[in-house]
Order: sequence, then C-alpha cells, then structure tokens
Amino acid sequence: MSTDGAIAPPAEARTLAPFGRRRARVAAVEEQGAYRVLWACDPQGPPDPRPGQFYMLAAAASWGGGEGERPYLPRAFSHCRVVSEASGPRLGFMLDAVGPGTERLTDLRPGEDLWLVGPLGLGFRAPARGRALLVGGGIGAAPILALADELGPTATVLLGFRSVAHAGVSSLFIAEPRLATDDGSAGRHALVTDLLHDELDHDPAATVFACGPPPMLEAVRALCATRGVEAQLALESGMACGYGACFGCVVPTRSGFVRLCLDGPVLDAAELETLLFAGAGH
Amino acid sequence: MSTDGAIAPPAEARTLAPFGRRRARVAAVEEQGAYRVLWACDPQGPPDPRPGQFYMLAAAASWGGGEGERPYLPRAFSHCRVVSEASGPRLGFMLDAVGPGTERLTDLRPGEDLWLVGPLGLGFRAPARGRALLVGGGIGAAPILALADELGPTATVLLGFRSVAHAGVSSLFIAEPRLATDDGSAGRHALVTDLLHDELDHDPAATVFACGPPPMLEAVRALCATRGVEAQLALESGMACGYGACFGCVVPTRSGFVRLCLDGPVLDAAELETLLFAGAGH
Amino acid sequence: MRTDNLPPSAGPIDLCGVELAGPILNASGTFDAIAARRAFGDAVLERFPFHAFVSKTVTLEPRAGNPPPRLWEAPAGLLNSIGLPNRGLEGFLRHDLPRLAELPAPLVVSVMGFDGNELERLVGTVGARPEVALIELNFSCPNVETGLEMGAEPAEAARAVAGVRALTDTPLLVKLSPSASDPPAVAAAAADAGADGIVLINTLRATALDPRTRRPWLGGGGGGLSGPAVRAVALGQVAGVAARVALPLIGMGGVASGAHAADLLAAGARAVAVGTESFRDPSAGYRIGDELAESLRRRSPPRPGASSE
Amino acid sequence: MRTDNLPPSAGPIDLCGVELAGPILNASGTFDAIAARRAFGDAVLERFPFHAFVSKTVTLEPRAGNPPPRLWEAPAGLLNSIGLPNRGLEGFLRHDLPRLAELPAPLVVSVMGFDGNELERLVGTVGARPEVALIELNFSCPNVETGLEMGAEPAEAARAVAGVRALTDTPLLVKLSPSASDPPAVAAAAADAGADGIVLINTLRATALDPRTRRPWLGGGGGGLSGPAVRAVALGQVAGVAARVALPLIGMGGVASGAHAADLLAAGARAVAVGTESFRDPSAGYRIGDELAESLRRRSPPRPGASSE
Ligand SMILES: Cc1cc2nc3c(=O)[nH]c(=O)nc-3n(C[C@H](O)[C@H](O)[C@H](O)COP(=O)(O)OP(=O)(O)OC[C@H]3O[C@@H](n4cnc5c(N)ncnc54)[C@H](O)[C@@H]3O)c2cc1C
Ligand SMILES: Cc1cc2nc3c(=O)[nH]c(=O)nc-3n(C[C@H](O)[C@H](O)[C@H](O)COP(=O)(O)OP(=O)(O)OC[C@H]3O[C@@H](n4cnc5c(N)ncnc54)[C@H](O)[C@@H]3O)c2cc1C
Ligand SMILES: Cc1cc2nc3c(=O)[nH]c(=O)nc-3n(C[C@H](O)[C@H](O)[C@H](O)COP(=O)(O)O)c2cc1C
Ligand SMILES: Cc1cc2nc3c(=O)[nH]c(=O)nc-3n(C[C@H](O)[C@H](O)[C@H](O)COP(=O)(O)O)c2cc1C
Ligand code: FES
Ligand code: FES
Repeated sequence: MSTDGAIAPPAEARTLAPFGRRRARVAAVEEQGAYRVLWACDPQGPPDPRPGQFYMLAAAASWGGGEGERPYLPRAFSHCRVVSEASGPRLGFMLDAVGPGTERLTDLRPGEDLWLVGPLGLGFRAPARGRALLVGGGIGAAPILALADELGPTATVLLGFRSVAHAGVSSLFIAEPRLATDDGSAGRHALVTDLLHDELDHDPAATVFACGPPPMLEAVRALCATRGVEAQLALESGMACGYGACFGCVVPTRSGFVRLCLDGPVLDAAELETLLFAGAGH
Repeated sequence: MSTDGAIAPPAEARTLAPFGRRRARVAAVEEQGAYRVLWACDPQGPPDPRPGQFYMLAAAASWGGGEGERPYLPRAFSHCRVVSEASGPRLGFMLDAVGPGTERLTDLRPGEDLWLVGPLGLGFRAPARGRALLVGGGIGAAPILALADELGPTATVLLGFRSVAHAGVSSLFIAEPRLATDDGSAGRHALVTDLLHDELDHDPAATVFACGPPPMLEAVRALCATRGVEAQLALESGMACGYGACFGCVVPTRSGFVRLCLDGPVLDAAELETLLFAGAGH
Repeated sequence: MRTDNLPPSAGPIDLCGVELAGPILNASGTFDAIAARRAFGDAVLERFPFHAFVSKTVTLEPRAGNPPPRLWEAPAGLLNSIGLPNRGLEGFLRHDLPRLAELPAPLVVSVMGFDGNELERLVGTVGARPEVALIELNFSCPNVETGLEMGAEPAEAARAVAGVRALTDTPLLVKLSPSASDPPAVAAAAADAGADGIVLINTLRATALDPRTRRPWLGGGGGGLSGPAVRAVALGQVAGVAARVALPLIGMGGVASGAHAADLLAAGARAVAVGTESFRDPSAGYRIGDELAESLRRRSPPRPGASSE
Repeated sequence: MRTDNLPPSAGPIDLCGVELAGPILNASGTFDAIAARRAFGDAVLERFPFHAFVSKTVTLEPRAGNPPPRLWEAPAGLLNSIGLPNRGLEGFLRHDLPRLAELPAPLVVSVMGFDGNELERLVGTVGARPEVALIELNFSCPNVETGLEMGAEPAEAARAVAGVRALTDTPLLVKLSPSASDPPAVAAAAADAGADGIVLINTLRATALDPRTRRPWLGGGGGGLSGPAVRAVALGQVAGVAARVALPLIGMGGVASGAHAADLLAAGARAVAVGTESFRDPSAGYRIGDELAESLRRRSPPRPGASSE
C-alpha cells in the first residue's frame, strides 16, 4: 500500500501550485459543439503547468443551490491550453456539462470570477523514446490538446467522440488529428482504439499518452500491454480537495491504493491491473 | 392565543394565491438609488393583489452557495406596483440588498427566472373614514407605493429615508410625497414620524397606513394610540413558508402569537402592545 | 374513493392496514391544511399534495409555542424552535379535527405526552375517533418523570408504547428521535412493545447564535435542523432501522424530489414524508409524488408489448 | 518560537497546558501536511494554516482504507467513507513523525484502538515521543469487544480513558461521536476518567445511494457527513458539552469563516478546528484565523488612546 506517492517517479512531472485558492477572472467562454472552453486569467499562477496536471475550480459566486443543492466542493479540470500574455498565463478549460458543478461553470460570463487552485497532480512525462501517440476520448481530449501543444507536429493525435457534435474541439488542435466517431458522423466510423491499433501496427516503438472514459483507457491499457508499448494514462476519480488532504480519490494500482490527485492523474499503464474498478471515472 | 387568524377581520383584505410555486420571468431590474426595483411577469398570477400582501421569491437557478452557504428558503417581498399588460400582470418588487437572498435577487438579469408564490397574507383595508395618511420608512416604501397607486392623489404620502441615496424610490410615486431624511440630504431633516405628527395636528380624523422598521412603526403606533387615530401597520418577520405552514413568523399581539404571513403582515395597531418585541423585523 | 385530486402514484400502498393511494405524506408540523385553504382556497383540495395527511403534533394542554425568533436559515437547511403551538386536545377535537376530516386523504394525528398519563389520555381519546386512520406518537421529547428522551432510549420508548398499546385499535406509529446512540435499538424496542410502524427522522438537535451578539438566536434557545442538510443522515437511519425491524417505515428528512423519495424507499421505507421542501413549494408533495411515480414506472419491467425506453 | 508563519491570532491560548500561538487547528484527517508540501512546496511552511497540527488517525496495524468511491457530495456538505488508511503505528513513527516534527506548530497525534489493548500500545508508544504535544483519542468507533461505540456510551468512554490515563503524562484529548443520545454525559464520563480535553464533533453517520442503481454509493457502505450542513449541530453539541464539563473543548463542524469560529468560542470552545473547508481552500485555516483575530480585535474594548472602529 502506498499513501504518499511511493510510485511517483524520481523526477516528478509536477509544476508546484501557489498555496491556497486564488481568484481568476473569466476572460471568455467559447462554444465548441457539445463542449465549452472556459478561458481564465491566472496572473498569480505559474506559466508552465504540465500537460495532464489539473486545477480545482469553483465559481466565486453562487457555488451551490443547483440540482440537489449542489455544487459545494470545487471541481477538477485539466487545462487544455495555456496562452501566455503580458498580464500572465491565460488558462483554457474544456467543459462537459454533466451535472450541477460543470453546469454552473459553463454559465459563467466574462468578467465573473473563479476560485482556482493548481496546477495539481502529476502530468505527462516527455516520451522516453520513439514517437508520441496521443489518444483522447470525448472530453479526455482536454489534456491531450495541452500535450499536443507542447510536443508539436512530431506527435500523432488520435481522437474519438460520440458524434460530430462532440468532435468540434478537434479544430483546436494545430496539427490535424485523426478522428473516429461512434456513429460515423465525423472521421472514421470506429473506436479511437481501432485507430491506435493501426498506428501501433506501423510503429510498435511509439509511446502512448491517453485520456478518456474508463472503458477506452482499459482498451488502451490492454492493447499496449499485449504490444509491450509504454503508455501513460490520465485517469479521473471523484475528488474533494485535489492536493492529497482527504484520501478520497484513491484508485487501485499494483502497489495499492494511490491518491489520484497526488500520484496521478497520469499513471503508468504498467502500474494498473484494470481501469474498470468500482467508482472508476468518479 | 390564536393560531388560525381569529383576529382576521370578517372581510379579509386577501387576494387568493394560486396553489404551488410558479415560474416568473424577470422583465427588468431598475436601479433606484440604494435600492433596486425588480420587474417580474406573472401571467398565471392574479391581476389584483392587495397592497400590503406579499410574495415569496427565489431565483430559479443557483439559489444557494452565497455567504454562509445561503440562501435556501424563499424570501418575502411586498409588491410595490402592479402593471397590467396583455400578457398578464407585471409585478414590481423593491429590493434592499441586506444579505445572500436579496443579493442574489438583485443580481438577476432580464430573461432569468424566479420561483414565486403569492399573493400571500392580508393587505391594507380601504380607509373606513377620513383621509388616508400613508407612511413609509426606508424599504417600507414598497407596499406604500402599491397603496398610493390604488388610493390615488386623495391620499397623502410621507416617506422617511436614511439619506438622499435611499430616497430615490420616492420618484416612483405619482403624487409627490413629503420627504424626511435622517441626515437632511433630501426633504426635511427629520424623522418621518415628525411629518406624521404635523399631519395629524391638521387632520386628526385621518387613517394611517404605515410600513417601515420596527422603531418607526412603534413610534407610529404610540403616536396614533395617544391621538386615538386608527392605524394599519405592515410588519416584517423572518419567514420560511409564507402561507401558515411553519408557525415560524409569529409576532406577539393582544390576542397572543399570530402568524404574520397568514393574519398579517398588515395588522391593526390596536392589536399590538409594542413593535419592539424580540426578533422584530426578522 | 376519488384519487384524481391526489398526487400521481405507481399504485396504492398498505400502511399498517390502512390503504393509501400512494406513498407521499407530509411531515408533521410542516403543512397546515387549514391555513393553506385560507391562503390558496379550495385549490388545495383539488390538487392535494399528500396521499395521507399528518396533523401538527397535538398535546394535552394548549401551547402558545416559543417566543420569536423561531427560525434560522442553515446551509441547505432550516433550524426551527417552534415549540409545538397547538390548541390542546380539546381544541383540536373541536376546531381542527372536523376541518381535517374534510381533506381528501386519510388522517394521521400526531400526539405528544410529557408523561405516561398524558399519553394515555391523548391516545385513548384520539384513538376513539373514526376520522383518525393512524396515530403518530412524537417521542422527540424528554419524559418529564425520567428526564430521558422517549425516542432516544430503548427502555423509555418501550415503556411509553406499552402504556398505550391496549387503549386503541388504531395503528400506532412511533416517531423516533434522530439524536440517539442506536436508533435501530429504539425502533426494535418500540416494535416489541406493540408499535405498528416507525417514523423517522425528526429534526437534529442544533443551535444558532445571533451574528451580532453571539447569544442564542432562537427564542427557544436550541432548535431542530431539517431540510437537505439532513438528507444523508435520514437515509442512513432509515437503512439502519429497516435492517433491524420488519415494521413499515415512514422515511423523511430533506426530501425535495422524486429521486430522494426513491432513495428512502430503496433504503427500506414503505412511505415517504415531505417536510421543509413544502416551505419552498406549497405543492412540493404533489410534484414529488409525480416524479416518484414516473421514475418507478421507468424502472419497472416493461409490460408485455410495451416498449422500454 | 517563530509565529509569523502561522495564522494571525488575538493572542496565544493554553490548551491542556500546551501553549498555542492561536486557537486554529486542523480537524484530524482533513489536512495531510506531508502531501501538501508535495503539491505546494515549502510555501506551506511559510504560511502554515494552523496553530497546532493534528495528524490523521493512526491505528496499531497498517490500513489500506475503504474501496472507492469514498466521497459523495451532499447539500452544503461531504459524505466520506475513507476508512482510516494509515501506515500503522510503526510506519507512522518511522515515516510520518519525523516529517510532522518539522512543522512550525505543536503536534497532536490522533490514535484509534479497536480494543483496550491496542489503545494502550498506541498511547504508551506515542505518549513517550517528545515530538508529540497532545494525544487525541478518536472514539468514533465500536469497541470490538463490546460492540458499543466508545464515543457514544458514557461507560465505554470512561473505561477506555481509564485504561490509558496512567500510561503517559501527555495530555489526552477525547474526540466524541456526535451520534450519541447524550454527548454531555459521554464527555463528563471521559472527564471523570481523566481526559484533559474534549474534541467535537466528528462526522454524522449518513448514507448515499447511487442514483442509477439505488445501491450504496460509497465503497465502505455508510459514511460520515461533514461541512456546513453539520455546523448548527456542532454548535449545539459544543454548547451542550460546555455547559456540563469544565475541560477545554476543541470545537469543529462546518467552520468556514472567522464568524463560525467565533460562534464556537462563544459557545464554550477553547480552540476551533477547520476540516472540510480546507478542501475548498488549502489555506482556509489561515484565512479563518485572520478573520477571527480581526473580529475579536473589533469586539475587545479599545485600549486607552486607541480608536475603536
Ligand atoms: C484530474 C481530473 C481532470 C478532469 N478534467 C476535466 C476536463 O478537462 N473537462 C471536464 O469536463 N471534466 C473534467 N473532469 C471531470 C470533472 O471533474 C467532473 O465532470 C465534474 O467534477 C462533475 O461535476 P458535476 O457537479 O458537474 O457533476 P456531478 O453531479 O458531480 O456528476 C459527475 C459524476 O459523479 C457522480 N455523482 C453524482 N452525484 C454525485 C454526488 N452527489 N457526489 C459525488 N458524485 C456524484 C456521478 O457518477 C456523475 O456521473 C476531470 C476530473 C479529474 C479528476
Ligand atoms: C411580509 C414581508 C414583506 C417584505 N417586503 C420587502 C420588500 O418589499 N423589500 C425588501 O427589500 N425586503 C422586504 N422584506 C424583507 C426581506 O424579506 C428580507 O430582507 C430578506 O428576507 C433578507 O434575506 P437575505 O438573505 O437578503 O438577508 P438575511 O441574511 O436573511 O438577513 C436578514 C436579517 O435576518 C437575520 N439573519 C441573519 N442570518 C440569518 C439566518 N441564517 N437565518 C435567519 N435570519 C438571519 C438578520 O437579522 C438579518 O438582518 C419583507 C419581509 C416580509 C416578512
Ligand atoms: C417548522 C417545523 C415544525 C415541525 N413540527 C413538528 C411537529 O409538530 N411534530 C413532529 O413530529 N415533527 C415536527 N417537525 C419535524 C418534521 O416532521 C420532520 O421530521 C423533519 O422536518 C425532517 O423532515 P424534512 O427535512 O423534510 O423537513 C417539524 C419540522 C419543522 C421544520
Ligand atoms: C475526508 C475526511 C476524513 C476524516 N478523517 C478523520 C480521521 O482520520 N480522524 C478523525 O478523528 N476525524 C476524521 N474526520 C472528521 C473531521 O476530523 C471532523 O471531525 C469533521 O469533518 C467535522 O469537521 P468539518 O465539518 O469542519 O469537516 C474526517 C473528515 C473528513 C471529511
Ligand atoms: S482529492 Fe483529496 S486526496 Fe485526492
Ligand atoms: S412563514 Fe411559515 S407560518 Fe408564517
């Protein structure tokens, strides 16, 4: 059992967060098909959060009183892009409105404030060797976009979505990604793991970086395991604090439960037996 | 003791409310100095709420998560004006932002929705005899405006405010009201009860209708008692339900505790020993 | 009996031998049907929000209740110190009962006695009235003789129930205090003593201070917490009691939607009561009954030929 | 000792003979200072949010904790079923204690034993360590021998305290269970048995169901409710215990502002702990200490010559 990040690599892919929550002004909210991109100005935050790290966000006003008298706790979001401006970094967050917290955040208007803590957790580590294969499913495209921005055109990006409505965010990628949709309304009528399958056939030496729903991540893990391909997976789990305080976000690994907010959200696929554990995804 | 409105007059000054809460669209929010006037379209509501009756209001979205993780319960507000439109009545509410509930309501934008129940309680009863003297203190001007609209220019309106910043709402009255401010920044440098004093000197046969903070109402009650003048006072108390369900809003009267939301908020001054009871005003 | 003026339901239920058109009740003291008719007129009777109506708690003697302020708004909840104002048994029978008998739903009368003797007179008298379908014993009060809270101590609860069980054939529901070390033990003791059903939860003991003076805000000193804030506590206590006693349970505490009602039923409740939510929406019970019936319909296996979306 | 890296305060306080620079502590299990240093670096030590640091509860044997999901968001609150994951006494002494000793505030170690024997070994060993200023006995667990909850039954609490009192000179704080019929009686029993201080409240027993399956959401089955939802309950229990026992109290439950802390002090607490609010704001303790000191300054009579706004 590990409760202090025993499995965290010596050189952690972590940019430290300022201590405490801080206000961040909403600069813009963009519709991207079924998703939205929320832009926040974070002058007090570091300019270089690692792709795959995340921030805890809450609306500064009226954070509560939604469905089920929620939200109460802040919510975790990976930054999908960082734009450096004279006034400091501007952070992009890709939002999928699935409940009271994400709904409140998508309702924010420019000029309104967020409470923000981060960047938190461990991000993706630069590929040790070979080509980088970036795989994103649905809203999991968020940290993949941040990583693609960092790696540039040398990396190959594979994205899967339910339908063309959700695929809108693919237009944010600088180098055209390969697309798959469940209903064939955009790109290939396939699963993104089918695309990955083909890519690995051509280039077995690649390193895989993936984020998406548990079933997709499990398929990626299994595929990479059989191919002996190194993979870094960005997971999700329900979080209260985001900085290791509550022990609520644990996921089972070969070395026991680890706090995903502290020793993840990016984990080595080799550390995981399965992504389909109870509570996976929340 | 009375818990079912034994003191309510045979002919109640009550317009019945539709059963259940209903949505009302915010049509406009006007700045009026330190106060705001919120206009809501209430097509399903009655066109003729009695002046002095009130509505329970809550924002349809994000009603909560403010200071102290409130509000949770709806808030009581007297309508200050009713404008009848083809689409139905448009209700005006005068708001003084004193806490999380009123703050959330003043933040509402046109097009957003309210939850609304009402009209509730007993309003002012038409003057039995003589001239009507309407006395409003601070935000207590709200039901006084509604009553002035009904009685027209025959009624005399006396208003008292902290300062000119709060006196802005006096411009809403059709017939110019007499003004007093605590700091003399508008109208007479006096208390509104000083104005009432003078009026009663000239016309001892008048009937008084008053709404305002407890100290003001107590001064009005005492003055009218010594002069033998009939007075109807609109009180405030902390409410949860507004329709007699919780027994939480009681005020002490000569016939025991009465539920202000059911047997008030307008009470005969003669029924009251004092307005300065514990919890008065909330 | 006409039911189109009651909330929609997935079908009638049996509550201690009394058939109700559905599982939605009001929580005692949170809906005054007589007052509601003054505020809303007979519309209340045409779209009555509950499948059975529970009276405010009746005591032997009249009570004026606690001095104001009686309310404090808590995070996602309400703190109240009402103090059981009521006309007393006599006044209730004369003034309230005839009016409550006009309601379109079976009547449950809640009573509280401060000692065994008071409880006997209340149960004996109320139990003899044909208008009364069920009696709810509000045990959230200290026994003035022992000082122990009837609804919190198994022995106290058992003694109180045993003392009145023989006085009436009307089914007896026991409303527990949630501030007990072991609610299932209290429920079991009440069951063994002859209770027909268990009602929970009552409000949680709590306090608020005046932000200006830091002295108790409520005129009655302490108060009771209700609303969404207590929802998860209620669900836990209902599940705990259901695991221990076989009697029908009426679950309540923070119910504001059909989903919350479905949770309580899944946890083992036979019926569900709506309390504080009625303050936010006078016809909340109707809406909740409708939402619950809808969700139950969706869950139940599709009838042959019917499609199951 | 340096205090400019701790929250502002209106002055030092005495907690069972230990001087603290101020009254703000963390609630056990809601702030992992070692993890916080990994996330925020040594900035945590430069603006440490608490005047004393309380460890997560340590058990004799290592525990992995409960299976996920461990969290459920409640209205204005949080339901958790963490299951006391910790390295066990050995691992704590070897791995955690040296790191916690580096913190700029006195150290309180929370321990839980599942029987008298375990408790003896925990208190004996931890009490012998000079780095440890105070020991907190987490009694919110059933005694495996009697099945009764130590913090809910006066006799259990007394026996547990008496069993370890003689083993150490380190002050013993007893953390009660809020799910007790009579918390003041439990506190009084602990006091008579030799406790030096009382800590309350722990989380309220509660449950949540999966909205899709209506089966328990939490991997551990039931859970504990914390946050603003329990604030008024905590204030009530602190006031009740303060009226009964003279020992210093550490009050907690939903504290999110200086005003909430001031309420608990006014209700009789000597110190205040911040729990769930630290999840919303890692440096909440610092802000709350600041707000509290500010409000106390405003309330205290102006010093001669000083102006009083
Ligand atoms: C590291 C990390 C990075 C993330 N990045 C992104 C991102 O970039 N973009 C994005 O859109 N999302 C992201 N998420 C997911 C996001 O945090 C969640 O979608 C969000 O917290 C949901 O909150 P909500 O209130 O909108 O929905 P909720 O109502 O909280 O529902 C979310 C899920 O939680 C469960 N749930 C339902 N009710 C409750 C309850 N009362 N308590 C606890 N769980 C409940 C259900 O399974 C539900 O599907 C990320 C999550 C993590 C951990
Ligand atoms: C019949 C009636 C008509 C009214 N008409 C109007 C009107 O036309 N315009 C208008 O602006 N107002 C009107 N009011 C007053 C209005 O309802 C209150 O100002 C409002 O409810 C305050 O809510 P809040 O959340 O903004 O402030 P709160 O924070 O609720 O503060 C309001 C007062 O309540 C007390 N308080 C503080 N905290 C709490 C708590 N947690 N629980 C309970 N009480 C607390 C304090 O004394 C405070 O001054 C009317 C009230 C009644 C009863
Ligand atoms: C204002 C108020 C008055 C109440 N009066 C009574 C009462 O007279 N008798 C009783 O048994 N319970 C009474 N209760 C408790 C409720 O019946 C119910 O048990 C509790 O409020 C929890 O349900 P809720 O969260 O849905 O309100 C009262 C509750 C409130 C809020
Ligand atoms: C995630 C979590 C973990 C906790 N772990 C412990 C613990 O290990 N030992 C303990 O005595 N209390 C524990 N508690 C209870 C808190 O110490 C505190 O008593 C309770 O949360 C009430 O305070 P709050 O409302 O400010 O959070 C825990 C609470 C939470 C939310
Ligand atoms: S979210 Fe709290 S420990 Fe990970
Ligand atoms: S506000 Fe509920 S009875 Fe008046």
